[in-house]
Amino acid sequence: MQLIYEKSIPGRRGVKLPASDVPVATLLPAHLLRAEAAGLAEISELDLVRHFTNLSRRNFSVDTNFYPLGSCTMKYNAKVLENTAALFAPFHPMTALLPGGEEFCQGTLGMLHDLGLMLADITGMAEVTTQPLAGAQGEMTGILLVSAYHAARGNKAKKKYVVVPDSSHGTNPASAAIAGYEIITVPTAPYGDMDLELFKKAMTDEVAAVMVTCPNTLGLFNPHIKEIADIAHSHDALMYYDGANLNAIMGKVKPGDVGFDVIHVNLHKTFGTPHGGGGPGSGPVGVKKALIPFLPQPRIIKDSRGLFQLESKRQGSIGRTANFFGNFGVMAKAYAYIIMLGREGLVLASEQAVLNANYIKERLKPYFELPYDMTCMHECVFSASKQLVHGVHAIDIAKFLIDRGYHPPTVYFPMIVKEAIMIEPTETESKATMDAFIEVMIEAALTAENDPQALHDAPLTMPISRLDETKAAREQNVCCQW
Amino acid sequence: MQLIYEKSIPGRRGVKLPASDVPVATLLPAHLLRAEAAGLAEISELDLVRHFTNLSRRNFSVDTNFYPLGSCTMKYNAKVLENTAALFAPFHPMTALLPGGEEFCQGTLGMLHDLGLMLADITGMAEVTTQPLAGAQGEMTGILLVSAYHAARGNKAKKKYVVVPDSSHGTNPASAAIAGYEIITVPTAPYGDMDLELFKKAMTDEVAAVMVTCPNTLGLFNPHIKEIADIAHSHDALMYYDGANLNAIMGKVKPGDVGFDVIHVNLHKTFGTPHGGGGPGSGPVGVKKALIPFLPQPRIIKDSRGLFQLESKRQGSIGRTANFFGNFGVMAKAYAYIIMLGREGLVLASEQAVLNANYIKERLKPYFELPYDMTCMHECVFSASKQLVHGVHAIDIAKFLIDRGYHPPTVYFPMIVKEAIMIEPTETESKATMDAFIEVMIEAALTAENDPQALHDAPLTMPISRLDETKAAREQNVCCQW
Amino acid sequence: MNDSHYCPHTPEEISEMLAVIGVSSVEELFAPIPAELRAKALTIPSGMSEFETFARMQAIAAANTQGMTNYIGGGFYDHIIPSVVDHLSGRAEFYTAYTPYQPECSQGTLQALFEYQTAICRLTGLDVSNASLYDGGTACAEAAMMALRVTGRNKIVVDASLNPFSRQVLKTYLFNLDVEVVEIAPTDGLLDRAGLAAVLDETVAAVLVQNPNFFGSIDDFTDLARQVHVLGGLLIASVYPISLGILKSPGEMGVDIAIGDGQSLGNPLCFGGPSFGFIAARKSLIRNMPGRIVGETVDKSGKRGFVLTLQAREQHIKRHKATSNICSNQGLCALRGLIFLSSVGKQGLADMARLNRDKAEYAKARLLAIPGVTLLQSSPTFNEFSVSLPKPAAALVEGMLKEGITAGVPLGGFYKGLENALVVTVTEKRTKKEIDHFARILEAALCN
Amino acid sequence: MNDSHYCPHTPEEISEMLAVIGVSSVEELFAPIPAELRAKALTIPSGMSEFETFARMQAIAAANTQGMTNYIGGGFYDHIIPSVVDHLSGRAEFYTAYTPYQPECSQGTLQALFEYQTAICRLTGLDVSNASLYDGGTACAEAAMMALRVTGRNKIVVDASLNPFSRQVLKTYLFNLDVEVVEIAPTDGLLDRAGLAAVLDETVAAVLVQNPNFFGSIDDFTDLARQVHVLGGLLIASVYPISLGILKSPGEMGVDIAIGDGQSLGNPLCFGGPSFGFIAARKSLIRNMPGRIVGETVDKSGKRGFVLTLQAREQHIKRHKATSNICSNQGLCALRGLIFLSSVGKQGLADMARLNRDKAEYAKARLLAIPGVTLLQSSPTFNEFSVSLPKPAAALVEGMLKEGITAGVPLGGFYKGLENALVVTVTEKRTKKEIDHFARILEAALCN
Ligand SMILES: Cc1ncc(COP(=O)(O)O)c(C=O)c1O
Ligand SMILES: Cc1ncc(COP(=O)(O)O)c(C=O)c1O
Repeated sequence: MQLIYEKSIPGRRGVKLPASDVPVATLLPAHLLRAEAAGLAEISELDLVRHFTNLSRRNFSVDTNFYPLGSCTMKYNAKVLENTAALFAPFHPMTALLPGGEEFCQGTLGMLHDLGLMLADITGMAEVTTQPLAGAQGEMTGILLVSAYHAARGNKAKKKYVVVPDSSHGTNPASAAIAGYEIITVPTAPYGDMDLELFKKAMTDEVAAVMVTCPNTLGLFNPHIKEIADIAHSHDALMYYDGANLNAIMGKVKPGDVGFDVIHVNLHKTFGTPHGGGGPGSGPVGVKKALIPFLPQPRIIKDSRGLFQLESKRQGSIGRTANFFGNFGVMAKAYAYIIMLGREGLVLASEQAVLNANYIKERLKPYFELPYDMTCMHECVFSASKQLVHGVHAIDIAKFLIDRGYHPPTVYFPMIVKEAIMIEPTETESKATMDAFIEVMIEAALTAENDPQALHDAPLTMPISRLDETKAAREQNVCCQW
Repeated sequence: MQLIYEKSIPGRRGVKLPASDVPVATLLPAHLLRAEAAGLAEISELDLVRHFTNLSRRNFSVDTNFYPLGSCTMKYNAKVLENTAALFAPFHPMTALLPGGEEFCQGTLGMLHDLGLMLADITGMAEVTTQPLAGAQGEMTGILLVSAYHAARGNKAKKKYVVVPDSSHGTNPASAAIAGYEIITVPTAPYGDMDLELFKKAMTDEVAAVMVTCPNTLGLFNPHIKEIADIAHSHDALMYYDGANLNAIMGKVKPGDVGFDVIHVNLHKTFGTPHGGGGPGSGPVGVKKALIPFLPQPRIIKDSRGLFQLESKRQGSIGRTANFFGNFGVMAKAYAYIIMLGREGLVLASEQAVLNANYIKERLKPYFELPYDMTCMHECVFSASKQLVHGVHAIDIAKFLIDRGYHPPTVYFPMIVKEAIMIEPTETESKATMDAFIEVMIEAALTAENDPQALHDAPLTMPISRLDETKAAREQNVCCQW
Repeated sequence: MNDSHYCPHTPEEISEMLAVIGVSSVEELFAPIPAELRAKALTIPSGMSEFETFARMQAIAAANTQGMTNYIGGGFYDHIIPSVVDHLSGRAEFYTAYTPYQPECSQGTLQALFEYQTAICRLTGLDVSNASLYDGGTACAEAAMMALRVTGRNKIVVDASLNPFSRQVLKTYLFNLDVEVVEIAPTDGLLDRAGLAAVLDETVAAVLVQNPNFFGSIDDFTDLARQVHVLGGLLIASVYPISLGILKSPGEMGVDIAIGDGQSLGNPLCFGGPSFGFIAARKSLIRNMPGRIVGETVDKSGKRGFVLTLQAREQHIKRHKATSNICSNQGLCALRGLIFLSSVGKQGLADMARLNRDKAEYAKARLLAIPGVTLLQSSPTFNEFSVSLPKPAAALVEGMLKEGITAGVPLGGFYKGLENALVVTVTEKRTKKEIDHFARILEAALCN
Repeated sequence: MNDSHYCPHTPEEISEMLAVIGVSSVEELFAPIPAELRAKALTIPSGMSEFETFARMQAIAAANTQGMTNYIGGGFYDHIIPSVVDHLSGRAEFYTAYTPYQPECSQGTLQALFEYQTAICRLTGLDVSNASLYDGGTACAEAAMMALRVTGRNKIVVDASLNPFSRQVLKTYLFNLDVEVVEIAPTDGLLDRAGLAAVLDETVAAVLVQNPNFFGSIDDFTDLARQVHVLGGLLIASVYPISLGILKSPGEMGVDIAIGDGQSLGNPLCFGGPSFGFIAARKSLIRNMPGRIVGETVDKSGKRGFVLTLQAREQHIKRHKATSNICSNQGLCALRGLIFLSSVGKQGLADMARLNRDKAEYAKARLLAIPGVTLLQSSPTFNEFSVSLPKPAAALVEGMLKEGITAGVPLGGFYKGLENALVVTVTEKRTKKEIDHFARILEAALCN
């Protein structure tokens, strides 16, 4: 398909602007002006609409295809939620920051405050900040809170390390690094979790925090998690919970009860807000009591009269992670999601997410290697090693699925599983959908034996076949030059 | 694709209803109850969303494809217009009909009143009723007004006929028939319009009305139109203007000035409201002064205080053509369209619609027979007779276009042109789009000579190939039986 | 600067095109229009930007009183609309397409309409449905004209407890065809069976009834169907689709043609439209059905597909001999109806119907507790019921409008002798709190 | 009855699935969670229908004061949003997709992001752009960290006339990396070049400036770029995209990294988000860019296609050595930005920028006509300008809130000594009528 710039015609106009009702201002001095107008598209509204409508049709998406992308929780995003954000479109965030401005923003401030309370309930934390803009930023915020906590207790210099399992998501070590820590990586044991003995060895008083996902990226719940927390605490290290997999355990276990001190949740995963082709997300962070003083500001508090106020000038706060109050529109959808499902609905969601993952796991086990063969939580991780014998890689199976109208599972993650195929169906998929997917997966396994080339050639039904990624990285054409 | 009923699972639920806050009423007597619940779909919301989203992707549409469907004026429907109807969603029409209710509906009543005034200006009529629900109903309404007019003057018995040219749209004679008239059809002359001499012969004092489209369905403006009107009037017959082709002449000529007494306009053609895959439309009817007393009720009038009132109890009115005020939501979009384009914008729209049609006509003339070779208005009509020599029909060219991503022009209409191909680009298409279309049309013409079979086999790129229409008509499976 | 809306051409392109056509100006293209016929300038104002346009439309909407609590129906009902309805009917491929004349590139619309026809058949208990008519009133007219064709007779008998607006539309459609329309005045808010029997004979093409009727009364027309059929006529019933979640279906009663307005199925009130009319009938009547009909068939390779079928009935083929003049119908509204019915679903529609009746029965009890308020009908009701008040209903309703309540539709305007009567509608949207408030306000209004 | 939201299984299906798994209850699947860790019940309330949910959300929105007339900016601006933006970004295939890891079935998102990167490059006059960052503040932090990596230095100099919130975010990101952040206090509402010269040396990784700055002053940093480059540092400029319709671009000034907040490009105010941050840089810096980057390539048959490229920079490959921790970004908001820019278009953005300045200059003149109101800066301004008032700005602004006007952002909270100063924003949305009213109210407020 042509680029929108290739469809442009010099002088063509898109949307019409309102006519001016004020005098034309005297020109700015030439040295402050750009030499020529920026080379934006020049296209009619119809051509623009056709361009983007047809572009959209070149995507797979939850609304058009089963999308069992492991670790991403691609659940159905209820349409009613999509309608909620628009209700808040007109509200300028700066209004709340003006002297006496809170009074004019009680609805929005109250919603953020109450969302924090509900997330604190679900995660077992004392207070939640809704400012972080995505999971990774939540992680960084959380680790900065940890460092502020240690600093306040005079241990800044002493605390040098953050411990992560080798199965952790890349953002965990990356976030800890930005927060100024060195990383200690602990291998995974045959039982599918951070090796307890190696973990004990790794732990010293120089460890500031232990970051884990539970269930982890293998979809497994760590039975030793409490012990791990105790060990960490015995070294004055704090426990960080990566909440990206919270969809497995809502109402079943509260990370706070298990001994976690800091947690982020991905509203765009567990709480039904769409992923937008790469965002926006939202990554609220919850903490235990001892960390409250360090939370980002402004903090939203409910005063004695029940009015919501901003507390901005607190000592000890790590500062700000976003210019305003975080991705409010995303949080409005998540807030609506939580009150709509309610306490029973959230538990049911986790139960059926786990049921679906185990169902797929059991049905595919005969055809694909299951490196960690045990009850999983919301997702299961296979390996294409059986297929590799025939020269077929996980990526080939992924492309075959595309031809059949399925978005592939996550492949090659977690890195500890060779040729990993990570399947997360989520609770919103029907049995019929999963059964059809399972049949196609089985067909892929058989094709790997009988006709590997067919898998190497896939996909054939898309507007393009497999792309030359090396050429892209080499030539670095990241901006249209013509 | 499976039918939604084939995806249903007994007991599955879709949307959740609010819980009841009142006692359960005592059961109705059994003989008033249905034996079993109606066999509607039982499907989850995600499966429902996927079903209809994927169904939508099996359509060509203006937003995805060039759609030069002659006589249908498939212009771009501005997105801002789509947002206007929702503003009026909560207003119950019955409110205005309650005693003193008008006072609570001044916005909506005023909009209908003002839309009538603007349409009266554009068409040169004295008053407009916005009640008719589509063009065809507008025609019927118009002819009923004609009959009421004749009846009021004691000529009910005498006036038996409605005269239409053989190029007229099928709804014209069909509407006149419902209105109780017999039809006299006048052939088209070589110069592309109703044969003047034959028309004169056909005219008697028993003719109640002459229904014409101008420009007609050949896209030609009848130079004798004034003379025709004079002749009709000399026989005390009224002139009916089928406004479906109004997009050619806005601000250029007002039917009222030409001698037309009654007119309908298709808001869903000329005034930028979408066609919805077959509706809803809106067909307001304008009349000259003498016909005002017969207009449908309630009539919306502006009283001395500038308040909008409903006049319901008028003698002589033909009654009602819709339960309430017509397709209000469609009219809101058309109203917005008119005020947005304004006087200059409407004229420009007609000018460029005519420019585009003539451009395509000139460029395709060398390749397709142009039965009436003269300056056209908003559309041009070719014949596939040159291609017929090679056994290629208009329908084959249509299917070839589908494979190239173009919705075909109207084919086999008007009936007076053998193998008709009726092209109406509209003003919203860019030259680039038309040029690409023209190239494909030329390719079709060449393929007709070189490889007719290729055209017979088309389309090959759609989810289905050509369908067996006889089987459909024979078996009459119009409802899913399983 | 070309500041036109949606007319994309640049001056350069326009000259190129003019050159190809061989004229020197766009104006030349209008030469075929005789000079003396050319229009004086339009008097409507100059245009504006889309932002100003939308602001203007918002101002118009704001000029209506907002937030009325509705206890009125009369053919249009204030029901919930699942969010999916707007999202899915808002897919551009649906709403910017035309009637599916080219089936290969219109399977989306065609399959949806086939599914719609199926939903209507299953809801009404009849065999065949078309792809929509304009609205409930015109559906009455089309059904009547259908009966006239089928029977070759020219008398229509109408129960006057059929919606008065629909009766007006019916008469407007028929007034020029020499057809006799006989109205039967209701008794006790129900069809007067004796009165009907008196006029029923073998000259009657069809009897038109409504269930629940304009008073809200529920009836069973099984007996009537038998009588009419004996005399070779057809029974036509107008029905309220939500009520069919629980009420006996036209098919079960032996009705020949069922019709109604589809607004309550996912279409907003929107000051009266667009909604859609539905029509379903016994299989034997299919060739006399008006409008579009989608049929199932197969493609060259035997794959299932859908097409517009039996087009020989229609105006674009049969012209003045067509079964109807309808061309554009209400396709998108019918699609909304299908999405609504599929979202609510089989059990859900029954639940929703029960919820409507429960709310209405609660309101009925609250109103009847008010001194001087009595029930107009003795028959059971669905979500509408009629009460007679100790004083004229018109003034009362007018007064309550100022309280932000549309208290009901006064019957006096439609039936003489019923000046004190009011038909009250209560949908699932009304909360107990609202209903209690309504009763209090009404009682207060009656006391002074 | 299974009244769960969006959990589709029927009891029958659940038992079938349990049988396949070989457990007798769903509860068994949670056995891996030690009993003693199991949660007590959640305390959040029970659920409700979507209709009740939406009503609740409407009530929350209604609890904010409606219809404020905005003269505030500070990073978020009240601009028009063409209708196409919502309609097209509202296509389900865009908003319900994930990051385009599988290019063959994600070309829609990938091509759109490539077009977005192109628009950002052309707007800023730089060579490369990524596919979005979180917001304007985090973009400052990412740009600073990028400069630290590129130069291997550890000092950042920041003009204090850069948005105070962005400066806070910058400090929060950097406070644990041993990096020195030096702030230069502005003079006359502009960067203090002398003050800057005093600290500028070859230990400085980057200088961060903003144009127009927080006071609304327009500057030309061409000279600064030269100075910084001589010392081997980088110049980072935060810019307001709408202003780039007319203002000299970062590229023309010699800026190395341009950043900013994209909210003004088609994203609603929405109480602060979601918007997006953009970052563009000279080609040589591409391997140090944070976040996703889309690149052009070809498929097996030589057909053009787009992929996520240079992923070796990213956390999912490089883990703690990544150029940034960002994973989910603000893709859909960036898409809105692209649609906005493509709809307004090349000439349109220039017109829009001029319109903003014209309105602001008109407002400036009206305000300066008020006795005691003077201009804070001598430099030209775009659509924001700073005035000093005869009395404290805070109390005045608070008072005007009650008039439904956000009169501007008091500078006292951010810069000591400026307690009487106010920065006023005027976008193209403000009408002459509104501005005149604003001036009258302000004058009145100052008089009492
Ligand atoms: C396990 C895990 N942790 C963290 C993240 C990062 O979250 P985000 O993409 O919202 O930054 C993800 C998202 O992919 C994840 O799957
Ligand atoms: C020339 C002409 N007249 C009348 C009509 C009927 O209008 P509608 O479809 O709105 O009933 C049409 C629509 O196709 C038409 O093209």
